[in-house]
Amino acid sequence: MKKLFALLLALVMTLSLAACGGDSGSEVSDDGAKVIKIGIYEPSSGANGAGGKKEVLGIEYANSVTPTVTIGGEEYQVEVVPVDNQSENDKGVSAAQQLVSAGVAVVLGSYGSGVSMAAAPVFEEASIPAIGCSCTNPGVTLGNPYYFRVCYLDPFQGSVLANLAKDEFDAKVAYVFTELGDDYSEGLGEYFSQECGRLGIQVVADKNPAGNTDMSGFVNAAKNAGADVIFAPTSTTVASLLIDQAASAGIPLIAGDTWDDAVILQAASKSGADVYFSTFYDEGASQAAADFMSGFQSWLNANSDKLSNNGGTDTVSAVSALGYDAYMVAIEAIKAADSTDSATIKDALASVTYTGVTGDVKFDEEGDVDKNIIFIKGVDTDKGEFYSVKEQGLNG
Amino acid sequence: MQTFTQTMLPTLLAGISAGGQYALIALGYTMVYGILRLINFAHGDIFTVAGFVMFYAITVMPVYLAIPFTIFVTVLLGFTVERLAYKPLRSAPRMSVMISAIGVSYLLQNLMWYITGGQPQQYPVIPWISDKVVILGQETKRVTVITPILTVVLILILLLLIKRTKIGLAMRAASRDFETARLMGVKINGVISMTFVIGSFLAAVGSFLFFSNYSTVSPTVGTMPGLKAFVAAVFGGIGSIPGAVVGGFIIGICENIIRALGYSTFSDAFTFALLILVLCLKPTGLFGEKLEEKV
Amino acid sequence: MMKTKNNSAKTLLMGLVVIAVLAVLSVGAEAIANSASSLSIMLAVLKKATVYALLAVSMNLLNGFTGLFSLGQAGFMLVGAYTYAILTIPAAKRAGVYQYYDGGVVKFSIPEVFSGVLGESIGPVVGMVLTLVICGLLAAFFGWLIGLPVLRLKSDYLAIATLGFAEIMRTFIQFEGFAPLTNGSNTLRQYTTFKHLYPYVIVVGICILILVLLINSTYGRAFKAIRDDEIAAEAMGINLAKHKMMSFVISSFFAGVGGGLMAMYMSSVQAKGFTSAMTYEILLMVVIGGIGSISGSIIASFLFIGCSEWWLRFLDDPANNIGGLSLLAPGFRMVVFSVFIMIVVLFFRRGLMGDKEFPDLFRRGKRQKKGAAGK
Amino acid sequence: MSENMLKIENVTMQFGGVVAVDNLNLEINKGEIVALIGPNGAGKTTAFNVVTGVYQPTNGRVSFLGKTIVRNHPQGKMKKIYKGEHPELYTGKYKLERLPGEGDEALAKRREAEKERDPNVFTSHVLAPTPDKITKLGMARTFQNIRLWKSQTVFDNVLIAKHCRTTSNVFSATFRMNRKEEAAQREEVARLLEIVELDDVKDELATSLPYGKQRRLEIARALAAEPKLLLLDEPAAGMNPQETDELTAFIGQIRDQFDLTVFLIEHHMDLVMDISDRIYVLDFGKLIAQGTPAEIQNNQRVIDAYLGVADDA
Repeated sequence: MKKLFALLLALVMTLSLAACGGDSGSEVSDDGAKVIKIGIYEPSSGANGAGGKKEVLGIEYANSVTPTVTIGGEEYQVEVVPVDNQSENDKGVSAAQQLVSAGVAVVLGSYGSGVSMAAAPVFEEASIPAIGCSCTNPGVTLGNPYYFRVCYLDPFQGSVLANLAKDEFDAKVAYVFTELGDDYSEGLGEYFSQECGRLGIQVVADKNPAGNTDMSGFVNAAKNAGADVIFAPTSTTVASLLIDQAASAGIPLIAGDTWDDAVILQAASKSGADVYFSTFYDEGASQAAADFMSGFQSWLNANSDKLSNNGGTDTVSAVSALGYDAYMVAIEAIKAADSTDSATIKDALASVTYTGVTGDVKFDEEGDVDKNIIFIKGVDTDKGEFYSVKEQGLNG
Repeated sequence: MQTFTQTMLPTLLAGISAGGQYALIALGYTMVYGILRLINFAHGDIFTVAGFVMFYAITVMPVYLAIPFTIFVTVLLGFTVERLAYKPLRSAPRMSVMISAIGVSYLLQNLMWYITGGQPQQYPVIPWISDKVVILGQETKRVTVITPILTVVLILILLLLIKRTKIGLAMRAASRDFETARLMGVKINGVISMTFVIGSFLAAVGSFLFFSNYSTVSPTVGTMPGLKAFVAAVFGGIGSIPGAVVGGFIIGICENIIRALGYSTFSDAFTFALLILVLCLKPTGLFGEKLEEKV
Repeated sequence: MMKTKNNSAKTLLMGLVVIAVLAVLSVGAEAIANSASSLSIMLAVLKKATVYALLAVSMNLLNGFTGLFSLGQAGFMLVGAYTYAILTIPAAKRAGVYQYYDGGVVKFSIPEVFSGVLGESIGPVVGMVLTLVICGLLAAFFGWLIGLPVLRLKSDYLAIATLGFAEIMRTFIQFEGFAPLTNGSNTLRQYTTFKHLYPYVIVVGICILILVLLINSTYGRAFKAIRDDEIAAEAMGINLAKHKMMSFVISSFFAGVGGGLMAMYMSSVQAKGFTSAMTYEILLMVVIGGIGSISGSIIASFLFIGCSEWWLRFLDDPANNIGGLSLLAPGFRMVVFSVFIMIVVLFFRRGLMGDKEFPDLFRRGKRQKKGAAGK
Repeated sequence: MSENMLKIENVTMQFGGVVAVDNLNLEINKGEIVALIGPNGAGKTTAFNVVTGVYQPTNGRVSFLGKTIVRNHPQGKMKKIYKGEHPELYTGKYKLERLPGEGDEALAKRREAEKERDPNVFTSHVLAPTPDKITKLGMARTFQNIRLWKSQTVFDNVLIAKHCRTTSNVFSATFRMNRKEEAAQREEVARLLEIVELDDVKDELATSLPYGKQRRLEIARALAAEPKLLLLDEPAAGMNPQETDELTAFIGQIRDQFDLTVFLIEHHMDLVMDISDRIYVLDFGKLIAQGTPAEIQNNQRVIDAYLGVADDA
């Protein structure tokens, strides 16, 4: 019995080896059209699974809008290859390698800076350029020549949010609540606190240990510290736990880009919470943005699977917009390179300019975009929808 | 007094409330351990499943049906897990059963990811217990106040069940000596199933209280409370019902005090350090019985 | 006949030959993997599985050979991984990595120091290997420290205490106060790593060879005696405290080395990744391979990593759905995988190899033949 | 006068409120075979466990080869609930009484002699070594319910017992720098297995042996630890008369061959009467008789203990 079992396993192993050998980066699709592959390196499980899926949706929508690209006078079909990095660094490396195996020309993603940094050496080794959508940690592009990104960075975001606290709430004391062990959260908290120091806002900081679900203690601490605002750059999971508690204490909440998510709407609706967050995208900012929203929503509503991946609503998340822009930038670069060779595309990326739904994209030498305004949105708890508050920049 | 109600009272309330929830989950661990000598690693996940079942149930039925339905499904799940994953290993070494429990936990988590897509879900509002009440000038949810009371009531009922009924007698016999109890005509499998049924029932009740307070269900949300409840069970002396309750409250309150003092980084570490300390000083916990191996 | 003779010298030699052969094979495998980009995933899987083989064997030393049910593996790996990363980030890149802490408190990189002394070609390698040894030593030190109180505990209490220890380690790494050293919650990256597969194979091969030699030595036999019957072992003069500690510290050492290699493989480390789930995975590998079988652990780690990271990935892709059922969706792979594990745990309780080793499979056949001839 | 091998003085073992061994005093001299008998539950195995370090006695002292190895006095909660005798003897309150007509010099000499045997005789020092330490001093035992290492072969079971005599450390053993020692040990084990006539099954799993051979193997394993005193806990349990006879001869044989002293617990009276030089009888934890086999056979209290006394009241 046992031998049979072992034999069976060996068989499975060999077969799958053969199978994997078979589908090597075929450049011709079933209907004879030439194909270029774009890899989607995103989590669809793990801590960031929900956010990752929304980013994937934006990319898939972009793919449905622009399914082909012309290279060297020939029309190429663009095939997106998604892979799940499970929001974990050690799983991410093999996921990235999987994309390399699949023969992709460009990679988009990931939601979560940690996994992006983990995969950077893999992409560099294979000379495949990667375009981050919403990974805001400076470390993603810093020293990684093959990593680009279409969003702003945490130092800028943190400073802007501190300015928001000053301008909107005239804050004297800010309670900074971050997630222990999460580099995004702690990094953004750090930049916020630094700017607060410059603006003369007193900072009281605290951290939530991973897996803790009891937020009442922290809200009490904020109250006792006399905080005017709570700055909580956390994941949506922690956010929805926190919102309820903060609402009962009556302290306004400020958060980073992760809060632009339907989950926040659900959590904040009817709670009376005062929620503000920074985001990458505002449908009212330009015609392109408005078009994106209507197009994306009708695309979502036409497909129940996609809708459920978006959390069952057609609320547009900023990460979807970033995913869309990243895809479009990749297409522009492929056009500019006029080649399917990833190294050539990487060189072309450096000089691409593109006006996307989240703003203008032009990469600097680190591979970052220069965005000097951040959209601030709030939650209308009665209507259960987001509304634009303002565009916030830095003061002086 | 003013400072007490402002700073200490909310902390204590949160601590007692958390403690009550830990206690309810800890009972599931401690009862199973008492009889099977098994750390049921899957218990925290069963608790999470209860949260999801309630979330889905409320979309198709009214609250007064959804609550019993959730309890029923959770109990059924506990029963099934025991039958499928633990019963076949009855004669196997203890380590195998524990590994099976870890496997079940792994499977349940992955299943929840697959089914829910990993979206954190907003827990439905259960009327009355989610209402706001004011205690000594502090506004809080009614569930915070109810949790410790309900916990104590449930435990008293449980103790009565164990001390006064025939199945309770059978449980006590089985926890003393499996083989002898079997020889004396105790239906061991029935008793074990009953233990899992009661444990899962308490986990379901715990999930109502827990999620009403913390409002979001995600596949891994039960892991930490589960682990801490287990620590509470060990702390109080695993196998002992009053021990689990005392352990739950002590850990809940300590944690919140530490957080209030501004050392939240170490609140989890403290719980585990406390565990190691207790195990070293009194390896069988506060109320645990000493088991000597016969030579 | 074999047992009464002292054939240990042969074991050592055989082991070295096997490692050499595997190293050559891995160079070949790498060449194959590089020949077509579609096979590059194979390289990542082989690297990771090689590292996990060491982790699984080191856990097996405790759980399988000494009968100590410990769940602290992730904690020791964490120590190893951080030690490695902290000591090997090139000095020039430290400012970028420790972006909030002025480049951190450690200002040198061991591979760089050695390349200064021994030259560019072998210096870094010596430095990296030496750093791996330091990883092991540090993890072993923590093993000793935690072993003092917890090793007196019996099976499940030990399990939960070591699990708790791993959580405590994680908290301390993330603690703000140590951040100039550990970079707090932030990722450590851009450190020096092995680029090819064969150094992994050689390092892991040597570590496993040492473990095999240990297990077949008089001390290894004493460990097995403790596993089989503690009371009898103590009555026959085996000092329980000393031998359990020895096994625990040695296992921690190799878990630390494994952690260092893991850091290399991941090319970035962050404390939040080293959770109890990681320990459970390694435990499951040990169980699938067979508790008490080194070759089982090695085979299982390759199968486990291969399945979870490569062969089953197609299950996650809705595009592969056949017929009207839309079962295949993200997450389905892990469901299938965990069902598969449950089947092994429940119905193949002794795992792939039981407590046999790979050579035993042939040896047993021989013995049976001999027995038949005798009759 | 023959050399003293084991001396148990005032040993009381109390579990909670139950006194399992009550003020036991016995002595075994070098080369003797001494049996400890008594009805079930008399505390025989408990006495063994105290001697071998498995239990720490509540009170009393055990010396081995003229040196104290175990000593204790009631402590903590036990101070209050102690039911045995001489609670003061090992608490440091012990004083040497002057014997009638004894001079100062003789007293001092006696004092020195006591100190020689137990340096802590006038203190409350507690000695409670773990069983392995006691085994290393030269004592080895077998178990009532056989405790072989189940997954190990017959050969390895005996070889592992040699581990406590290895001089190599873990590094030299791992890197095979102890080849000579290991080879010598293996040779010795092979010789031992020949003596106990188990060499033909040496590669079998220990648990696959028939019961009688498992008992023999346990004795061989104990011998491998190179003991001076061998403790056998019901070695003939479950054996038929023929096997018992063989065992009787075997015990005598190894005593002579290995220059052993043997202390055994046994229920088979034939065996006990055949080979014992002296017999101690325990009942309800108390020593009720001691003497040669002939004396014990005719002791009324022993007969009563075994057969039960008619209750007149």
